[in-house]
Amino acid sequence: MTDRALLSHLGLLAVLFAAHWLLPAYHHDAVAKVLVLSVYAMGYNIAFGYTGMLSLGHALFFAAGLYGAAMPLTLWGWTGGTALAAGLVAGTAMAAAVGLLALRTRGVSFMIVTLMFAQAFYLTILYLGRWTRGDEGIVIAQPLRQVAGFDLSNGATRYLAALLLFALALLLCLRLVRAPFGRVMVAMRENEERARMLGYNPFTVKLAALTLSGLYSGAAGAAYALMFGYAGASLAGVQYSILPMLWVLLGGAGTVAGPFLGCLLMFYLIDYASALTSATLLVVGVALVALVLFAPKGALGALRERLGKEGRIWLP
Amino acid sequence: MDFGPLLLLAILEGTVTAAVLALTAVGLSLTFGIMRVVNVAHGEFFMLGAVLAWFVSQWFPDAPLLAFLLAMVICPLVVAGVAVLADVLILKRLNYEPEATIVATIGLLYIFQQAALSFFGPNARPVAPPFNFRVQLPWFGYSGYKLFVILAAGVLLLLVWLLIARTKIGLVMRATQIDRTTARAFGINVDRVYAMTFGIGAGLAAIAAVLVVPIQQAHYLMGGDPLLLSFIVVILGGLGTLRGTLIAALLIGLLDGLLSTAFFFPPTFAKIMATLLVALVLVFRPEGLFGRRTA
Amino acid sequence: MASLTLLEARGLVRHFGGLKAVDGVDFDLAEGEIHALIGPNGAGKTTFVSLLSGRTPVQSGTIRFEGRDITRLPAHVRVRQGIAYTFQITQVFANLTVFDNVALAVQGRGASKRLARETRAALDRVGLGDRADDVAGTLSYGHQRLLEIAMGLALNPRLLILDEPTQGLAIGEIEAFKRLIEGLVPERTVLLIEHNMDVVMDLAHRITVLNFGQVLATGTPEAIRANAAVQAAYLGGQA
Amino acid sequence: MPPFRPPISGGRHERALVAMGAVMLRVSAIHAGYGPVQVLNGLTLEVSEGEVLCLMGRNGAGKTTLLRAIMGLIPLTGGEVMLDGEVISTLPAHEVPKRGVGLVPQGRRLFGDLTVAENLEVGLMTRGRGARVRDHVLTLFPRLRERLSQVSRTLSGGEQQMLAIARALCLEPKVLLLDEPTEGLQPSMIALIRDTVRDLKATGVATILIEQRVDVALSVADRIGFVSAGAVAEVAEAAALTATAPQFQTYVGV
Repeated sequence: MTDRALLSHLGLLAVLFAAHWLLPAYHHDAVAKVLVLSVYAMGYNIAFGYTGMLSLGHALFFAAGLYGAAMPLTLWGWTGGTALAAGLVAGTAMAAAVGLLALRTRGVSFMIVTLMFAQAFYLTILYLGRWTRGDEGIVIAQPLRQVAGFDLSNGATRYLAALLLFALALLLCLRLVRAPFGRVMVAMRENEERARMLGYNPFTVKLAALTLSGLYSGAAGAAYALMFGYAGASLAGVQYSILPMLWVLLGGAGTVAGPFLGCLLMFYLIDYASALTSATLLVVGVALVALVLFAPKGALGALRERLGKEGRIWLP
Repeated sequence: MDFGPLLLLAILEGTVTAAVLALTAVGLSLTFGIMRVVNVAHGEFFMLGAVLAWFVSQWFPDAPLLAFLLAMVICPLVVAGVAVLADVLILKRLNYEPEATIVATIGLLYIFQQAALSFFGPNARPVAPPFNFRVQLPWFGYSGYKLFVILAAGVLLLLVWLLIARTKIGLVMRATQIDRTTARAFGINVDRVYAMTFGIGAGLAAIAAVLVVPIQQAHYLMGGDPLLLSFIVVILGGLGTLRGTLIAALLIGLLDGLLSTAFFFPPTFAKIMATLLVALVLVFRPEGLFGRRTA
Repeated sequence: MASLTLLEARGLVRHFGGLKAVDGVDFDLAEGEIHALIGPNGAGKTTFVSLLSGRTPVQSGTIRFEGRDITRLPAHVRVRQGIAYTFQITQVFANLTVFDNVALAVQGRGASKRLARETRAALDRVGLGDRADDVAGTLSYGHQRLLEIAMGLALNPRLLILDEPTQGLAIGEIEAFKRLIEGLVPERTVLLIEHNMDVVMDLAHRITVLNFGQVLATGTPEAIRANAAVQAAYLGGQA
Repeated sequence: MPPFRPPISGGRHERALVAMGAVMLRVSAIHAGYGPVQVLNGLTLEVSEGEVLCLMGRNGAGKTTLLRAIMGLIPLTGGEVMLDGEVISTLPAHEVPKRGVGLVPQGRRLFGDLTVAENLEVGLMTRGRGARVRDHVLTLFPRLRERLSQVSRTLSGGEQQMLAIARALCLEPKVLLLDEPTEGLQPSMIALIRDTVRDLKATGVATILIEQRVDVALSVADRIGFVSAGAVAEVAEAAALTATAPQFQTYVGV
């Protein structure tokens, strides 16, 4: 039996690979950014879409990856590869640490606790401006942005590197959600008490999922620093916790490819709006309200539901 | 200044902060307590009140007292109206499902904020105080308007308390808070109670903002701090308990006054500590510092 | 019937405010028996099995399972040790397929290789084999109850606790249910809360009657039927 | 009990002419449930002025769901409910009690943080009743008068049940719905509740009582309806039943 879900997602990757040669320069750069941010959104989706943890503090994990890579690179002269790894570890560790505390709560309290932790981290970045350069941010010079001999400041290299990271994240996510552990994550989302009475410890399951979510977020943050050469406090603010939620809701929470789709749509929607008005974030607000009212399952979620049994096969 | 006068000044400033914060936070506490709605857009109701107060002040540039009195009536009413619309058109249709409501109010936050940016512009604008006199204390003169703010907030909070504890409307609200299904079975129109509660909560934030604009300028991004501080106050006070909310507002306000006036403590550091403290309170004492522990 | 004691509870207490839901209960479960728990509404039956399964913490008293003290163990650990609980109000994962619902129970035992086979076996046992790919929420009420039982069985428990399993089932479904339960013993032990006296009298080897949070009587169906105190608890009047 | 059953009265004026025995509440073939789960399957019953209809049946048979459906708290998917000649099943939930349906919910569901007086006040507000009704209700339950300022959560179980009934009586209901009022109570308290229901009968209230205890049912009911699988399977005159009647075995399982 052919693995239709794998096929559909490999198809998406093939299209993105072909786009490397087809896209004009502006869109080539834009899609590279979308790919990196989609990894962040996929991380958010693991926590929210699959496991049901509504976090408002994911910017903390993203920023941990961002600064975890940018600071060693600029302050301590680490190489690109080690800095990337450091960012990844920072995001993961931060998620595990926050999870140990925040997962003692649930629902609305969990949301507020994660928001508070992220806010504290954001303020810390401002407070330690001597090293983090606060609002102004760290600009990483081109010579530092090398990983394993590849120059990530180069547009073409950057696109392919972003696609590689995205492909790894996408396939890992696909594998995860179809594995037994993915089933347990969904069980936590659907009915925690029932899952507990099947012998699963909700705390450890959710902690594992949140840590994994942190790994994705940290990887995206670290990659962002190296590829786009910038780490600033605005990327740690509450808006960067809300954006991945929006992307996931738009593309379809609990679908593997949804976060990418949502991120892509939203990126171009804001891009388009900025030509019309300075109040570009109005788009974010309207999109959020419209989504919860009219399309709570998002694009791919709605599609999957329409397709019924076929939908569950093609779009896990 | 010597320590004594400095301390007095810090307490005065802190009480002004506490008074405004208490009004704002009580609004948030009402919506959470009665509707179980976490209103992330609450700070924007505050901001809308402030921005509207500026518009009102422009109608009567030479009569700040008249403009102030008018704003005290118009702003909370308009903002409450906006809130009631938001409740009926959005929140009610979501069945007040917690996660959807949070996402929707985040959306509202951006909509209100960006609307203000479009109509009001990106600059901060001052509003003239309704009167200018200084009360001469032994060591320094102090703004009479700020003292008035404390008094006005106190009176308004007393009115809120009377409404909730002593009137039939309050009884209906409390019954709905405890058990909305049973409330319905006794003829209470829960939808109307919810719309009214959301309106009152938003109106309180707006009225706090009208009081504050002569001290602090109106700006389209000014909703963030009151939201965060109200959250802190409501959580520390125990979610949905009015008395706890008041105590916590006083505590946070005074602390803020002391930290920013009397001691040379970096305010960012104080904010970090306060934020972490609140997160830990929620983790280890979810019923708040002054809330009742329920079985 | 086996005479070894599988589970032993001593002096269990659980009060909610002023309500004495479980008030000093001693209880023994013999290995391989079908034991029914009956009593008027509000007698504390669900609270009592919640104490056994760990869903509700015990205020005082001890519970021993297979000789080990499990009083303080969290619920999910008790499930792993062989105490399965099925819910009174059907709580299947409504948005997952029937297969996934049962697979969740199977895979928790670490049976990764035989996951699909064991899942289908559990489904076949309750007669839901041909519904494996359906979304659980679309099943009829009776089928959801069966799915709930399949999930309990798939945990491969020593002790299966069923909370009002026949509630809402049609007459024909109840007959099938009885045959299913009879086939479980003596390899497993079954404790069921049940209001349908026909089911209780047909199935149970022993019956315990709770009233006001206390044990009113324990014995064979015949003995319980003849017990005056039990009659009084149900029919009212003075005992 | 009432041998004479006139046809349903058309309106207020007619009702004044018809004495005891007019049908007060008629439930016609209603279907209702929660989401995809159908609980009530064409349930039909009627209860007349001054009559006590007792409903018995196993857990899950649909008794509580029936009361929720009458109160408009869950939507009907079929059938209708008529109170005193008016269709009430199309009204919003909060309008139903205003027409005169008082509910004593299962588990009492008092407004626990409110005082006894405030709980009664909520009941009085439903139909705009005042001091006269309050006084009458407190005369029925003198224990509550002594505890008016006490927070209701702190009352004993029996007192809470009294308050739940008193709160419903503050509506001066035409129809009173009681959902297992004797659950978890001591015999003396059960006797008190039984007497209260009997007294109310004399005032012309139509009562639907859900009850698990056969003796209580037999001692207060005029008719007993046996509920099974979401419908009334059988209705019997209480006087014609004894505690050992086969219906109890079949439908209730004792």
